[in-house]
Amino acid sequence: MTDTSLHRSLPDRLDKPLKSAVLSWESLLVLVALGIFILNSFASPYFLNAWSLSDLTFNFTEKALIALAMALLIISGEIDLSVAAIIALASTMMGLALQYGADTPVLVAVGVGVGIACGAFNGFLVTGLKLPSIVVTIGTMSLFRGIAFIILGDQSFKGYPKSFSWFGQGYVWWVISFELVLFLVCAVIYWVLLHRTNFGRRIFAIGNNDVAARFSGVRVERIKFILFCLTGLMSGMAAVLLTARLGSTRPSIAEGFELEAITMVVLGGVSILGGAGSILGVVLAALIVGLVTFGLGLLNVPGIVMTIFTGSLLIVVIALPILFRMWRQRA
Amino acid sequence: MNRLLKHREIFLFLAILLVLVLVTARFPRFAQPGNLLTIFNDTSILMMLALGQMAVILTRSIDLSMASNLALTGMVVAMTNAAFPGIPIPLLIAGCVVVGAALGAFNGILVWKLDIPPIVVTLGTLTIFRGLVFVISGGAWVNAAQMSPDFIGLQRAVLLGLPLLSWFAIVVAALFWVLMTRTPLGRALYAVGVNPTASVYTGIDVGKTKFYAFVIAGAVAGLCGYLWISRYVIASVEVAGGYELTIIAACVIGGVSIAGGIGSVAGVLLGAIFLGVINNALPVINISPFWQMAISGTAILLAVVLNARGERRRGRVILKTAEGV
Amino acid sequence: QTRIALVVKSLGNGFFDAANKGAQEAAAELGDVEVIYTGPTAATAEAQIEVVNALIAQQVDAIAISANDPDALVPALQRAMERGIKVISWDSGVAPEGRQLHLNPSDIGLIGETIIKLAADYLPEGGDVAILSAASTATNQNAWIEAAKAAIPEKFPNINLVSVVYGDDDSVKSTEEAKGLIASYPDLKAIIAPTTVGVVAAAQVVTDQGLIGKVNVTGLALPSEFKQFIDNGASQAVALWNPIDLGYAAVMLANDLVEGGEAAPGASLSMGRMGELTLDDTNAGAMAPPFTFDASNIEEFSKIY
Amino acid sequence: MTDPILTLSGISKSFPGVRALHDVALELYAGEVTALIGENGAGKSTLVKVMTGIYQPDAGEISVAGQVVSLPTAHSASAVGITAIHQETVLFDELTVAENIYLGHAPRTLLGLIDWRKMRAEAQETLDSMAAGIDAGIKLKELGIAKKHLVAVARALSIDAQVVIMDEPTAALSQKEIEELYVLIDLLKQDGKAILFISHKFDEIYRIADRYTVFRDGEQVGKGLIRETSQSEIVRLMVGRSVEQIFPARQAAIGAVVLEARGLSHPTEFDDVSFAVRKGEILGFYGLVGAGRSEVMQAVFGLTPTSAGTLTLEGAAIAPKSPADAVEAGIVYVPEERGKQGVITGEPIFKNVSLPSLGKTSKSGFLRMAEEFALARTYTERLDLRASSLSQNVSTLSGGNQQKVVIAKWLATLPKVIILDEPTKGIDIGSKAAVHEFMGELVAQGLSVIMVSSELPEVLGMSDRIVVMREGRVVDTLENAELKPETLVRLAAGIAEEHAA
Ligand SMILES: Nc1ncnc2c1ncn2[C@@H]1O[C@H](COP(=O)(O)OP(=O)(O)OP(=O)(O)O)[C@@H](O)[C@H]1O
Ligand SMILES: Nc1ncnc2c1ncn2[C@@H]1O[C@H](COP(=O)(O)OP(=O)(O)OP(=O)(O)O)[C@@H](O)[C@H]1O
Ligand SMILES: [Mg+2]
Ligand SMILES: [Mg+2]
Repeated sequence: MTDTSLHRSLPDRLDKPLKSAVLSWESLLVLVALGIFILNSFASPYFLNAWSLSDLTFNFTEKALIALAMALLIISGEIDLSVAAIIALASTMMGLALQYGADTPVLVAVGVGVGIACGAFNGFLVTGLKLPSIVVTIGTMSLFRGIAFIILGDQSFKGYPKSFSWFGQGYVWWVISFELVLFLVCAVIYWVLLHRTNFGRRIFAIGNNDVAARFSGVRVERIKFILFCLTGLMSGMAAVLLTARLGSTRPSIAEGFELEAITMVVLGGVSILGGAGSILGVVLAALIVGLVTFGLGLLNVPGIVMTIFTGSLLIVVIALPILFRMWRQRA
Repeated sequence: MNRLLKHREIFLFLAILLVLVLVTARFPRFAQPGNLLTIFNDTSILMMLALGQMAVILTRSIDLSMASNLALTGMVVAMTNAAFPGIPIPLLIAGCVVVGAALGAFNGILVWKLDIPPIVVTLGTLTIFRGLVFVISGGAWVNAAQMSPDFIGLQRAVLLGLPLLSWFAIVVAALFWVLMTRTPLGRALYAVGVNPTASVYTGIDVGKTKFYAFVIAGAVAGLCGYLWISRYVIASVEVAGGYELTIIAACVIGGVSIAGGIGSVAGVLLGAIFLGVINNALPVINISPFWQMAISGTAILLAVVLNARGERRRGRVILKTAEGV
Repeated sequence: QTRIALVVKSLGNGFFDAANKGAQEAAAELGDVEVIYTGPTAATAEAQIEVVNALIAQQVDAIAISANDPDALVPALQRAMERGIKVISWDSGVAPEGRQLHLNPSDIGLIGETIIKLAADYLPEGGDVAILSAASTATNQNAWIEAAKAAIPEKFPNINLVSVVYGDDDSVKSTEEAKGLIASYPDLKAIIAPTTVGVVAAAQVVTDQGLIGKVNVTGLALPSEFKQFIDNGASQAVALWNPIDLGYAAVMLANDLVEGGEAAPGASLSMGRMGELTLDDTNAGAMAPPFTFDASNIEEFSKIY
Repeated sequence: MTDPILTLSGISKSFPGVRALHDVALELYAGEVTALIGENGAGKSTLVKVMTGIYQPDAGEISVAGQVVSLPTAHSASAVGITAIHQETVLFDELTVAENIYLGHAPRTLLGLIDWRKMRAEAQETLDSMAAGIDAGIKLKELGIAKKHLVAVARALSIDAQVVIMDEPTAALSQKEIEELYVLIDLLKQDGKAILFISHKFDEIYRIADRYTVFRDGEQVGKGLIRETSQSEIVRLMVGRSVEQIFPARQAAIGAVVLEARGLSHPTEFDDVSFAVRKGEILGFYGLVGAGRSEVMQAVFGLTPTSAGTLTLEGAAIAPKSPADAVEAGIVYVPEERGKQGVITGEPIFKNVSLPSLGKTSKSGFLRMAEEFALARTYTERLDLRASSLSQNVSTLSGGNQQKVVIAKWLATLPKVIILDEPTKGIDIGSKAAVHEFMGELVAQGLSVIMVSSELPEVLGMSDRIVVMREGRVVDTLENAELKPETLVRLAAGIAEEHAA
């Protein structure tokens, strides 16, 4: 719109980075998170306690790990609804490996490996056969969990070694659990990957316009394939954590995780249409979801009522900026 | 062969026949007319829901909240019936349709007026509606003993050899067929999905058409709310949990394109019946029901692959000599 | 004040609501006790763990849980015990390392025998029967089914158990499984459903398919939910213990532990008006024998629970 | 003289950052064809959309037969008797031809339901009256672009309208179909309809129009009767100055062959295409729209797989399987559809420019923003990009400036061969000259340029040699010396020598 203003030498940017940071989605989320935190500490005397806060993190770390990779996938314009089913299959395979006497390192390798394999299968169907990811992953969601059911039927695997349980129950230092540390480390890695590397830049380009990205020499298929594998990898890691935390595997494990992970991603400001979003937003959203569910849990509000809050939060947080814009246009 | 693939309804029909034949080979009682009618009756609710979902998917949208809508409407009607057994059932059914349509309209308004992507809206209402079931019921179940005999009996009444539930499905399917092929609204649903820009040029209000699609899906979900509750005679928070994906699966298997604009009533009905036949066949032929999920997953994947084959544009042909190919 | 959490498999289940009545009764009787009635909405172990975590954070004095999975809850409950919370399981148990004691509603062998007897009593010539259970992982159902299988050869030689299927305590799944049984076994004489959800689904299927008199449904059922099927003849008789008593006893036991009672093999703990619970070598004990409902008494009990 | 059927007055319309129409007036008369003339971006199509209820004007009024009307939707426009054939074919691939024609105003049965049989019959009748040779029962996606356009025409005719608007209806039609359209327009005139005809082709304007209105930069700058006005006068009105299009004189030393294609074939789109481009040369590709030139270029760029043929770059055989391969080898492609294929509109200028060069600006895979800005600045300045900053979103740039972003993006990769597909399509006359000048600079630096263009003056003015394509095949390759435009047209259209003479 400023075509008319002539600049022989173009400046890098006009607005101050600081100003745009203050007005960003992430700062809105920070406010929401702080608000809920304060509300929680008033609502329940048990909230402000190191162990409580530590327990709180178990409510979201596994889903949030998936949400990190899912964010990249959604930014690239695809989606993976099969993540929870991947957890089920990976966990089942770990259980199977356990029956054959696998020790902890092998168990972890199996879980993560199955995750990557499932992700690669999704990735192949989507990029190789050029199928829409939403239907493909609805299909593989039944397939993966279905295989878990075939293997396990009405049985369950249990008896995981103590050293394995540490992944889901252990503490690195004081109240800082391994799950939390792993999540924070992954969050940093994903932040760098998305916001500071060529790979991340290309993900945004693909999500904005995959045709133009391809025309610009971006290997769209390869990148999308990698993203599906990454999502599988994170699901495999979540499977390790969850299995270690539960100490047992049933085929119905992690049911409904996919929608919760996607909720975190969308709440974190990632555009479901692709092309926009940030890791910081996703991390904050995960924290918000964790705070809300734990806070309400302390008040013994049933889980189902909490979902009203998260569902409304999702719609309201998305709708507010739109309403605000409409209102400003009218004024 | 190409012709055949194009007419995917026929293809699907043959696939269903094949399953029937295979199962009957091992278990002759399966293909008896009585059992087939039972399968049809068992699939009725899925058929109706899938038709409602088709209306939405045609417009390049998706409704993830249908199962929650069903649960909420079902709980409302069950509690109403428990509290006021005197209210005539047809009135209750009409009420269900209205409540369901209103919930659908809520989705529709957000999509139409605020332009929020349908998947986000319905992901939100998916949890909100189900949470509301808990809130209005306080978590308590409404069980058979609390429902009036008419409430439970209506769909089981037999007319011309078929339970009323099957008739509901037949009537709804007929209405959808008329809607989709013979009314401007139905055609607008297709047009919006095929080419939204061109729709605007044709005088179709894209947002409003999507709104109507959500209202239709909601109304169907509402109707099915009553049918589901009276069929399984229990209303609880968990009713039809996770069923939204089965509904979408029936559409996909039935040849509805997730990219909008493509799909037919017959295809969706067959898609639902396909799932119904599989579900019924497994326990009968003594395959562990644990196989069921993997089989329907595979069926969905096969269906998408075949669909994509059929839909893939026959590239426009420049070379004159290649035109015959 | 003592705070005891009564954690159930899922909220909204009539059986557990009844148990809560008993729990409140116990709280009133004990005086300075608050009962927190809670649980997930979906009967999954993950959701139950979140509930347990929230209870740990609230530093309740005791948790009495009916578990969705005997193993998955162990780590969370162990953590609760580490923080000084007394943990007992009731109804559906937790593996011994995850709780201090387990309260069986009734004696496992007795229940297993009773559910077969309920079917056999109405099958003088014997015949095919099938079991429709809850989730395949449900500890209590599995134990009863084992006991039932063990009892058949000696005590009911002409009863032929053809299949065990699982309805997951989900009414739709249970309905489908019941239909599958009827379709697969044309000579089926009885469906035994040792779960309150499954038994209603099976009875409804029998009613819908006009098989009343041909297929007898029996098992464990809440009188209030099941009365109509005794009335219409789909079922001759069902059994159950009193969930009110069960909730009451669970709270009493938890309170006993809080007040210093020791859970050890052979120990006896107080269940208030229900008497004493004697623990076996896995620290488990049974409350009372199951009670049979038939046309003669269902009317009366359906008004209570 | 009769009163106009339709009068527009004081119409203004702005888009964010663009004033598309400013206080324009227009009258249309029954039984007459009014030509609307103006450069690309003058606001012609915008006016059409205002008249058909697709856009709402910011100011001004529209009256039909003396009555002021408001047109909130496309429906209301057809209700008052205004119908249009839009510039883009806005039709429905998955629906049948008949339904494409009648969607929104289908004949109904007594019950109010759509009467398919009647609709099909009437559609067929309309199509036959146009001698379109199209079966109304087939799906639209089975038709080629020209036939689709005829369906659009049929749709406009199916609405019983007083005013028929045609926005560049002949752009995608072959000569034969154009002649049939002229006949049709004559019939409409005799029926007493008012026609608004938008075209860039002066020969056809002089052939069928009675009046003209000229737009420049969204304003009406002149009108009158065609028979009283000379062509050069209209051009002067249009551009605001007299124009002899001047193409930059170049003296690039043409060197050895850089890229050679031999026998490139594709199952359905092109067959046995061979050409070679040399260092410092501009190789023009001419043909009618749909001749398959874009397809060939996209095959060279690795987007479309070929079934046969070889590519040789500087003596080495290459077989790019994706654009990434082509870019690596040194071949880049400026696509025809700028908005869809060229720029990523949601992202800022610098990200667009650096995208293919990330390997160079980054350090072991990590972004270095300063390098990116430097790279973007270097190349956008060379192209004289008009923008406020490098972080400005590309979507807010004008078409010409977007094109510059695309070219800058490719120059930054230091390519050997640059393929420009319709480089000046939809670009105003000033930017056009800049692009032409720049192409001269490119070859002067030793690049090889392939330029696909449907504009005769451009092809003749810029190319060293010209490849003419028709229906997916190369018809001829000509040295551009003393070439007559007629020769190219004849080759492209497949008209035999004798007829043309
Ligand atoms: N939807 C829109 N949003 C923003 N700007 C627009 C939009 N439509 C048109 N414009 C701008 O309005 C101006 C007029 O465009 P219009 O399409 O009316 O030109 P035209 O005269 O039809 O050109 P052509 O001969 O190329 O078809 C152009 O600058 C164009 O970029
Ligand atoms: N059947 C069709 N349906 C839709 N669009 C079409 C069809 N045929 C051609 N087009 C469009 O018309 C334009 C020109 O067609 P195409 O690119 O095949 O011809 P070309 O000779 O390669 O290109 P150019 O226009 O550069 O001469 C393109 O934008 C193309 O997408
Ligand atoms: Mg135009
Ligand atoms: Mg082209």
